[in-house]
Amino acid sequence: MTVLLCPAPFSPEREMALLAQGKTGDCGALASFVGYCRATSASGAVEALVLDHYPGFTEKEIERIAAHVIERHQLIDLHVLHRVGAVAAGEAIVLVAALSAHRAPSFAAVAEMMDYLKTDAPFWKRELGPSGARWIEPTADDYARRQEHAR
Amino acid sequence: MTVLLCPAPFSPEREMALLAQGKTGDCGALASFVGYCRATSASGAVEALVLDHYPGFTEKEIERIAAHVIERHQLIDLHVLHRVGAVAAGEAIVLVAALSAHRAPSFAAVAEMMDYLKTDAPFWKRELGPSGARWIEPTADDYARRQEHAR
Amino acid sequence: MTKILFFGRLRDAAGLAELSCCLPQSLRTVAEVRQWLGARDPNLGQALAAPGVRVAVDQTFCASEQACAAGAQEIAFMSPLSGG
Amino acid sequence: MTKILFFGRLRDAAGLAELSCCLPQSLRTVAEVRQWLGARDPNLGQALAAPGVRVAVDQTFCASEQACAAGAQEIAFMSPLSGG
Repeated sequence: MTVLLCPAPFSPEREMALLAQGKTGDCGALASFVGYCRATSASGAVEALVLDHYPGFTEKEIERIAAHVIERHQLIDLHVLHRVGAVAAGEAIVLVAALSAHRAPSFAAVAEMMDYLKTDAPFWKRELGPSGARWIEPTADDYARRQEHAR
Repeated sequence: MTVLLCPAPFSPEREMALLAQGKTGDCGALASFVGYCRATSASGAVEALVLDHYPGFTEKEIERIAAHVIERHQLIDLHVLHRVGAVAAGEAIVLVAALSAHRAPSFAAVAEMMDYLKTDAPFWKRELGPSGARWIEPTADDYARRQEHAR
Repeated sequence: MTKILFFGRLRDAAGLAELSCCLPQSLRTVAEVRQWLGARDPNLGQALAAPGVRVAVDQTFCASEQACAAGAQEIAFMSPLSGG
Repeated sequence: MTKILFFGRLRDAAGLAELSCCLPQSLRTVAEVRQWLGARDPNLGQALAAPGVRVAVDQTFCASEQACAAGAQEIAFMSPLSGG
């Protein structure tokens, strides 16, 4: 398991390459997700997102969730990289990658990890645009998806 | 849309990097899946898989399925790379990557595309091991997953 | 001249991947072509009739065995497909 | 000395991200700490009582507002979390 908070831009492809290098012969599936900061949102142009976190606690909570997801889906490995601080439009915010023997558990694990990150990971997000800053909180959809995963 | 058949090994990470370079500002999500040739299977050690295809027809059918998936999930883009010929244990067989504004459609599209590839793409797979060659056909699970997607 | 292609297990059953032949004029449907091939090689006939076998005429999947095969350039018999 | 932290919208409501204070000995639960903070700043008190606010004492989430806050080194009030 890898859980990393990144105060500066990272390359999802480079991380994926490292992951693939380390994989074992019993690994048949690598599912992944990269979330990017979009240049527009429901409220207009977006220049950047600013992600606050709770140093120490945030890492610990993500590790706890990741350990739960690994066990639930019997993964070979799970990697989570998450930006903190200012993220410019177009940059990657998050990478989740799951390795497993077969495809179904890897898909389920990545989707579940993302659902947890949206509602249960200690981050607080502001969107910066021409009209100032706006807090982004989980949507009803986000909470509904989160509820689908037994804990 | 990109659909490529690869007679020689490809680097999923390199393809992902190309993809990410080309993405637009409205893209918030990149979900992907890489399938690898495992070194073991239910029937023992695996040295390689050999993938037969039907030149011309295979490309056309995958493009048809991909166009359907793009439309169904309103994707920004969809990329499919698939090996043909001999694939050594540890090498990537397939990469599917979907770009969309938000995460749910990208997850659904990658899973659906993989389900279609398992049962509807004109490939025929043999597993080569110490005891010779063995045809691999879709499992009951594969057919059940395929049935979940309306066509 | 019609090219007949066999894929997957059917290639093993036919003992070859491809053959060229002049189909008798009397054969109209895919089912008739299959029976004609089976008359020459009963084992192959049995394999072609197995569940899950799909047929494409001129690179288009046939929805049924009653699809027209007359005048076809290429008929492909395929055991269950499996990519990914 | 107890460190009190505010995250997300609560940071705006508090006008600060962090404060250090000696909590009165009489305060036993998280709910009592919240009320004490609200007595000093009613707007903040209202924000802390909003639905979705979570509290961690010494970096452990509290299951209820009746959780013990006495002797805490660090109490964090968090508006709804949202990563990803």
